[in-house]
Amino acid sequence: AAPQEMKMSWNPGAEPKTLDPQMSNGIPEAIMEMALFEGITRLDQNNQPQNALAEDIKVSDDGLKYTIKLKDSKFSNGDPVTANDFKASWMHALNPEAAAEYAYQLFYIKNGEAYNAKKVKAEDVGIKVVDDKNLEITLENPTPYFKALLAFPTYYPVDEKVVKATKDWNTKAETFVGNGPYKMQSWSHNDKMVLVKNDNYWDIKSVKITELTFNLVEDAKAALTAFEAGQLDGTDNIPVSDIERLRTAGVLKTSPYLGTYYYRFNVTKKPFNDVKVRQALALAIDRKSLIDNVLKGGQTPAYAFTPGGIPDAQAGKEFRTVGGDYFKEDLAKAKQLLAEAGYPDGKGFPEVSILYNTNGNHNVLAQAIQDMWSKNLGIKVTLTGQEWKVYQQSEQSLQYDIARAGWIGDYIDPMTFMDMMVTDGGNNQTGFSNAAYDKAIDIAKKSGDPTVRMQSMHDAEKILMNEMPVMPIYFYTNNFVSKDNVKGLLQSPLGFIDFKTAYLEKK
Amino acid sequence: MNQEVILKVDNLVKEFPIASGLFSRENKAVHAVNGISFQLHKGETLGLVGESGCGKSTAGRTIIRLYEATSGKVIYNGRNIYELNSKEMMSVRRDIQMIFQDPYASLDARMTVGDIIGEALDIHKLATGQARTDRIYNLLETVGLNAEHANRFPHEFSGGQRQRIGIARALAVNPKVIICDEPISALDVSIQAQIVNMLEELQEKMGLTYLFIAHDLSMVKHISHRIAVMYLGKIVELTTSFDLYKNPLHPYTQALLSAIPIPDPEIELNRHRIVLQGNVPNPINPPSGCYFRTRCPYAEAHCAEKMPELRDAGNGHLVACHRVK
Amino acid sequence: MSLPADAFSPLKQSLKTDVINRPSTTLWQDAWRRFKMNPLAMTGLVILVLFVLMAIIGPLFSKYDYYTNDLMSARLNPSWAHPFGTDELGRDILTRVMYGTRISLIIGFGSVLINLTIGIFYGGISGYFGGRIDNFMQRVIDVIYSVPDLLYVILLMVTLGGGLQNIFIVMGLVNWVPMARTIRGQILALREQEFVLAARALGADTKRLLTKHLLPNSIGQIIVIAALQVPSAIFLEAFLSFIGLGVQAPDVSLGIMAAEGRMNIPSFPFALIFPAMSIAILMLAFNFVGDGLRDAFDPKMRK
Amino acid sequence: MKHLLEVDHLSTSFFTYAGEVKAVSDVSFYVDEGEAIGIVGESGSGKSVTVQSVMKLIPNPPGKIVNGEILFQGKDLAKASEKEMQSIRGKAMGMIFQDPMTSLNPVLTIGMQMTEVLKRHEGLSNSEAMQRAEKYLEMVGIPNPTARLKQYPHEFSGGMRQRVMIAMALLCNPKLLIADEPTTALDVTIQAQILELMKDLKTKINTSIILITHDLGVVAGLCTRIVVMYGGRVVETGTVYDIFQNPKHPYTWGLLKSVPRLDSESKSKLVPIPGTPPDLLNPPKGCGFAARCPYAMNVCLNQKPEQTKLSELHQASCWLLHPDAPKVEDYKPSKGGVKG
Amino acid sequence: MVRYLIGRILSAIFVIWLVLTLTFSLMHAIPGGPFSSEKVLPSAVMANINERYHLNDPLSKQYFDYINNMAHFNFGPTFRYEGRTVNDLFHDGLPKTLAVGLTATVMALVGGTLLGVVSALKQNRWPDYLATIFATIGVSVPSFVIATFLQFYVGYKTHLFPPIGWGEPINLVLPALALSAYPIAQITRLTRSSMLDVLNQDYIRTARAKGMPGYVIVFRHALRNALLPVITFLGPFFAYILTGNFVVEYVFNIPGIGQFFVTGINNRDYPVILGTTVLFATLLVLCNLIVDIVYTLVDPRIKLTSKKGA
Ligand SMILES: Nc1ncnc2c1ncn2[C@@H]1O[C@H](COP(=O)(O)OP(=O)(O)OP(=O)(O)O)[C@@H](O)[C@H]1O
Ligand SMILES: Nc1ncnc2c1ncn2[C@@H]1O[C@H](COP(=O)(O)OP(=O)(O)OP(=O)(O)O)[C@@H](O)[C@H]1O
Ligand SMILES: [Mg+2]
Ligand SMILES: [Mg+2]
Repeated sequence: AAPQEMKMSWNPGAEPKTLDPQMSNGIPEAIMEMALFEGITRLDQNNQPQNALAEDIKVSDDGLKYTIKLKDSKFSNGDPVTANDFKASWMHALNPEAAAEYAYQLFYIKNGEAYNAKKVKAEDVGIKVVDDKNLEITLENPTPYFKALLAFPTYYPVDEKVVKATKDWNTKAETFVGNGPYKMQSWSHNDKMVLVKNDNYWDIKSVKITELTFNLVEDAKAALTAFEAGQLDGTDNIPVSDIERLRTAGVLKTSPYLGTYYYRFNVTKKPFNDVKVRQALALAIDRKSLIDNVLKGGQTPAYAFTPGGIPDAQAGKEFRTVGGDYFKEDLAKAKQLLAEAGYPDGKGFPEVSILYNTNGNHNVLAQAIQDMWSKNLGIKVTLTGQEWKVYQQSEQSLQYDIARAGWIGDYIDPMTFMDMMVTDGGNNQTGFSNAAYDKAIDIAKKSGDPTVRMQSMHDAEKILMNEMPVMPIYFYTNNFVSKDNVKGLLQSPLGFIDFKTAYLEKK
Repeated sequence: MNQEVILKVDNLVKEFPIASGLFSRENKAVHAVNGISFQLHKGETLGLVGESGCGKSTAGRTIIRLYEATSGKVIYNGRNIYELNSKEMMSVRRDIQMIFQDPYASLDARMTVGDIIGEALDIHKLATGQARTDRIYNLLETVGLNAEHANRFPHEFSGGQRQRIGIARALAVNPKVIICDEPISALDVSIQAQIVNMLEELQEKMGLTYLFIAHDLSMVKHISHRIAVMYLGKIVELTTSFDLYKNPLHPYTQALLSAIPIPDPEIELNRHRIVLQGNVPNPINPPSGCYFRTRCPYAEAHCAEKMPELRDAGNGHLVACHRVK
Repeated sequence: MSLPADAFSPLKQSLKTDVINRPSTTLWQDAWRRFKMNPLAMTGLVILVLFVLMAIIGPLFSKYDYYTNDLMSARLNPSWAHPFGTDELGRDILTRVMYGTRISLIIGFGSVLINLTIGIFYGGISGYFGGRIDNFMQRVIDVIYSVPDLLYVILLMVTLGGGLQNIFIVMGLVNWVPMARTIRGQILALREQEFVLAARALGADTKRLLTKHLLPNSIGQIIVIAALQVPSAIFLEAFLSFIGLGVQAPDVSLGIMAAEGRMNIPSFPFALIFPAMSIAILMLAFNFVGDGLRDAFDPKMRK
Repeated sequence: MKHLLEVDHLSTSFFTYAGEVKAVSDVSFYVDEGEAIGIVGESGSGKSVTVQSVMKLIPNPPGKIVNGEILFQGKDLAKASEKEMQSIRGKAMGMIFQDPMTSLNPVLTIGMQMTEVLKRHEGLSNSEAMQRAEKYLEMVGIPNPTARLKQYPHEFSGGMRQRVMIAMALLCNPKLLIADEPTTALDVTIQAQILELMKDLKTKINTSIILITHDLGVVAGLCTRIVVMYGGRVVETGTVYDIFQNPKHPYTWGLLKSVPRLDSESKSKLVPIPGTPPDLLNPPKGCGFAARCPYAMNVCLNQKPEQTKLSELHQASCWLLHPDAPKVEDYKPSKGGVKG
Repeated sequence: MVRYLIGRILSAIFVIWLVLTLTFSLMHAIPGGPFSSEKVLPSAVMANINERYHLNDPLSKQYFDYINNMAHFNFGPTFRYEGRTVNDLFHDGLPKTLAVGLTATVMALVGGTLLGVVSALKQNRWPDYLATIFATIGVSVPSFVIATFLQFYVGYKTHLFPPIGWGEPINLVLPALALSAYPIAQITRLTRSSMLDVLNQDYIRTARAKGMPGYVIVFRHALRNALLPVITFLGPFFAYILTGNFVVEYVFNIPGIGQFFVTGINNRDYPVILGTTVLFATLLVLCNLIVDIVYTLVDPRIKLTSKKGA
């Protein structure tokens, strides 16, 4: 037997859609890919990008050009990782024929979007292979968080040789090739995936686990039961109903999560075309009580749109704390606003409905909020549950009054939240349109100056919270359980877990 | 006996197609009734005997058009009943009624006896209200039951009583002809006589004409004026009951007569039986030529070739056999 | 042995043997009598009646309603105030179970009503007309039979969306097949029965045959099937709830409570146990009653 | 002489929800070796229950032999255990039933159903059993028995199935063959075949037979003695000549007068027995037939008539036979024609 | 026989075609598309996806393309799992589903029959009541409740069986138990009532009159006849095992195909929806055919002919 066997099992979620880093976009996928691949950078425990495959990254002054020098490193099959592998991978993601959903993660690169939309040719995309070890990337706009993006699955390299030689190389353990801390040993679809230490990994000395098993469990309940039965070392997919119990038992672990749970108002429809109504409703719920009594997941009440955990321009400051809360719950004020809007004590308030999707337990929160509005404002709202995809369609076509929504950041920058609500933005879905807001976002996007960027985004958030097309409810937390001896996991606020340095503590 | 013909059956054929599957092309049929002809005289009882499955019930049911005939005619009142429309048929239905074999299945278990009998009155709009009630009571008494039975349900009655209810139902429309489809087969011997006697009395009183279907030759002989013997959908012999017993011409009739046990030990001991071998052939593909030849003790080669016609063998004694000259 | 003097004089009056001594009973009474003899069936019936009562008037006696939250008293264990405890929103589980029973029963009866209508219509036509029409209609049923109906339930539910009336519709659409089959079989068999022939010989028309003879005589079987389909509808709704397609909040059915309660097993089992037990008892009752009815209406058992 | 079977005061009841159905009360009769007796009576008179009691085949519950002895070869079967009965049934006693269509197991071959008897009771090997079964099938007139043994009941016609049943009942050469209306379900021509067969067998193998029927004609040809049952009781018993030519019970009279005779020349009216049989749930206090009897007397209503011994073999239970009773002569045996 | 089989296969193809068409139309009537997600994709990305999966073809073309592929046993790509095909999913999942299904089938058939026989033989005595109650519980508790209970109270609490997982025979126990609860109950009830029925038949009396001992009567004479109605139930039974698998596979995380239909619909994964429906329908048709053949083996009276009794 190997001298130091260290086996760990984890449930990151259901069977991944794919482990082709360019083609995937989910969090469970990202967790698995982080173990199997390595990007130019890798996030450290402070979520700061550190050079990984990069020997060195140079950024031009205007923030548009990135010159990257690569380390010598190998894929798990022994092939060297070259600049060309990077380019080929990224171009694959952008290739319209590949139809990658997450192609937009690469739209920061010059002409990425245009190429994907078949407006320009492949050569026009701002990726240049200087030689095997050097890569030059030109961006569309200055993007201060681009280094962090480089740590993203979409930016991982895949072995071009393998891709060319083996169709569907990424669906079977036998043909799967990565360059991460672990390599795939077996993959029983919908069941489990066994990873072992990758001997070809450049930083193999940091890797301690010899065998990492990802159990692919769809049902969070089942996964938790398995964990509690000792079948798993951990799972990060906790049913809401168990959170309190686990917390009481001291098993639950919590980490920040870059996500906001909020309600959308359909501002194109009466009564929500009246900002006072929107404000009144937002002021009339008790977020703390919801969290303490209903959700019990240690979430933070949200009085702004962007969650905490994102650095502001000034070092050591957080965007959230700089921005502060934009409103306060205030029943009297809510009532007053409602009266001003023409519905004193809720009289004459039209019958409206909260739309939510029926998977998950959004209905519980909706029922609680329904009850609060009824008690506090005297307005009756009904509930409409819809199947996930139907719900999405209703939202996107504005066929709702109030709709639940949640947003998880794609990267650690306020922009991932703030640009959502621009006029006609795909994820706006409220009908909200505000010129000042649009302008502020535009400034932030174009500017390379962190201070300007951040200020504009603060401005935008202020407008947003004033206009209240969306009513923030809480900021997510990431809950997970793991055995006590599980150490060294890196939790990202984006929901990712990095197993590279994980280990089991000997007792 | 009155020789007025009240009902004439002319070459009646009834086949039941065998349901074929989605992809099969064959068209088989059960030849249940194979061209029978006879006449019913007013006021007489014509017995129809034959073994199980020979098509007696089918014949009876086709005659009152419960089944549509495959071919042939039934002439009543000078008209072929198969050509009547449903309205004209209604008046025929008042004149020709039927009594059934199974005293359990022939009465609707969900209806009271009164309603069962009254249904005939309702359908033909013969009586309503008090008149209807009176008529029902009257009919019940006619068949030897009493008025208080009207509110009871069939399952509370014994077989014989039920059969009487069935008779009352048939009588309700004042029919002229009644087709009795084995009305006594399901009953006990001691009860059979009750029903037979009643049928005879009713015939006398009301001048009814019966087509009396049975497989029990002794009872048929007792009640019928004339008897038709059926074999595999065909009439093989038809004559007066006395003549049939005295002088059976068809080998099948002879066998049938000799098969019937007689409740007398002396006779039974000395009796010589003609025991037929085998069973009635399958009516889906009856044998060629004479249908009876497969069991006939006298069968000869030519019997397989030609089907014998029903001919008069003298004195109106009709028989279908090549041997009878 | 001494005998009275007139022992051997003939009876004055012949005795009537045709009088019926036993009291008159309709088939319903007869069935009911047999039903009563069946302890399981009677238990089922009693439970059923209790459940129906509880569903109808139970909520009136409760000082809680099924939707108002009381977040301060969420997830309480059973106590005098809340015999079944409270759920995660502080609502009284007993009240919700009663209300959920109501909805579940409505779903059960409602969808049976629908499939009864379709079934009678379809089975009636198929059985009555027979022949080619019947052949074709049976083929259609064969096809429907070879499709796992759950698949269609889900597809239809997603297409139509949740909600009570859609559940009715979908279950009616799916469950009518056994009903139609039974009715067809009954009518096919009854059609050749002599009492029907007798009615036809009397000139009864189709309408009369169907309404006076064929359907009334099938009613026993129809009731039996219906009694067994009510629970299967309730069951199906529970399954739909499990995959998130059942009735929608704030409406509550036993199925949805069980499906949501499932998530609570380790931390708060009451949220599963009470609704699940209610379903089970209700089903048990329905099945007992259904079986009892089947026996009670079984002509073989008749005497 | 010892009787082969002697049934003494047998009473069998069914305990149903409605109460005790006294299907058979106080029935006594006997069968001697090599003798054929007939039991006649209308439906529900307890014929089947009587012989099923003898075989101990009464479904229990609800049925139960409440009283009496059933002495078979000197052994009281009423007290025999189920195990003992199993070794008697099919071996010393064979039974055939009314409906040949349902009496054979539809999913087992005829061979299987026949040989299992032999294997069980005589411990024969399969091939020996098959040989014996073949022989018996041949004996009951089934051609090509080797092939037939491999067939299933549905491939046989009704008459042939009844032959199979007979062969099966005779396989172990039983002392007693009980035939419960073996021809009722059959057509006349087939009935004649079976009756001829039984007659034939009776002379060939010396088996005692109990033949149950409601058709008096059937027993006339086959049996030496007749037991007439009514309402669960034996009302008259005697030789065939006693019963047909000198019957003493009004019920026997009625039975004889209510059936037309094929051989009667005159068309005399039938004399039905009015009314319906007694309800065995609440049997009448007196004579069960009193209510339907044209000669009923006061005593008949209140007291059960005792058995009167008219001759060594002829007995009847009727108050009319009481010395004080009026003399009634009702039935005159009609001599029919000679033909037939 | 051959003729009969050909007839059955032809009608099966017809049935499957009908099922396919019906599913196809229903499926496209559902709101929401396969690639809609909470985060709205840029229109260019969406257009690329639609093109790649031919989702912008006219429906009629998609339909005929699909039929054409089906005819070549190609169920198409799954939209959900990039790079894999529906055939892959079936290839991986079907054996597992069948393993659970077959185990449950055996448990249900053996258990149900035995319980039914015992309960019929001991009619209205305590074994009967026990079996009846057991059977009724099986049809009274929703399968997801049973599965959850088994997983939690039997698997987790007692540590006797692993709550989830796949690969070891022991992993089959709880899922098969959960899956068979309902059919066991049904079969018990069916066997009981048909056994009672059969025990009253004339041929049982004949067997008794032949002196056959009780066990011979029960097992040789009664059981085979009593199983006939059970065999007729096998059609719906297999349908249940197939579709009922969803709950069990979901709860016990079994990598079978049972869950694909539901997840297929949730994801609007059209090829998966069609593929599973067609597969299930085919399996069901096949099972029904087998049932009919088995029927003829058990009941010699039934002959396989192209016409089927009503
Ligand atoms: N509705 C039907 N469909 C198909 N075949 C039928 C139908 N009715 C009767 N037959 C067939 O027609 C033949 C004659 O049947 P029918 O009932 O007329 O005979 P029967 O002489 O009345 O016999 P039984 O004495 O048994 O009443 C039989 O072979 C029977 O199977
Ligand atoms: N299992 C039973 N339960 C209740 N009563 C029964 C049962 N079996 C028979 N009986 C009753 O016992 C009485 C005698 O029945 P039995 O079968 O002996 O009559 P039978 O003379 O053989 O009549 P048949 O000629 O109809 O065969 C009938 O009144 C019947 O109702
Ligand atoms: Mg007939
Ligand atoms: Mg009998």
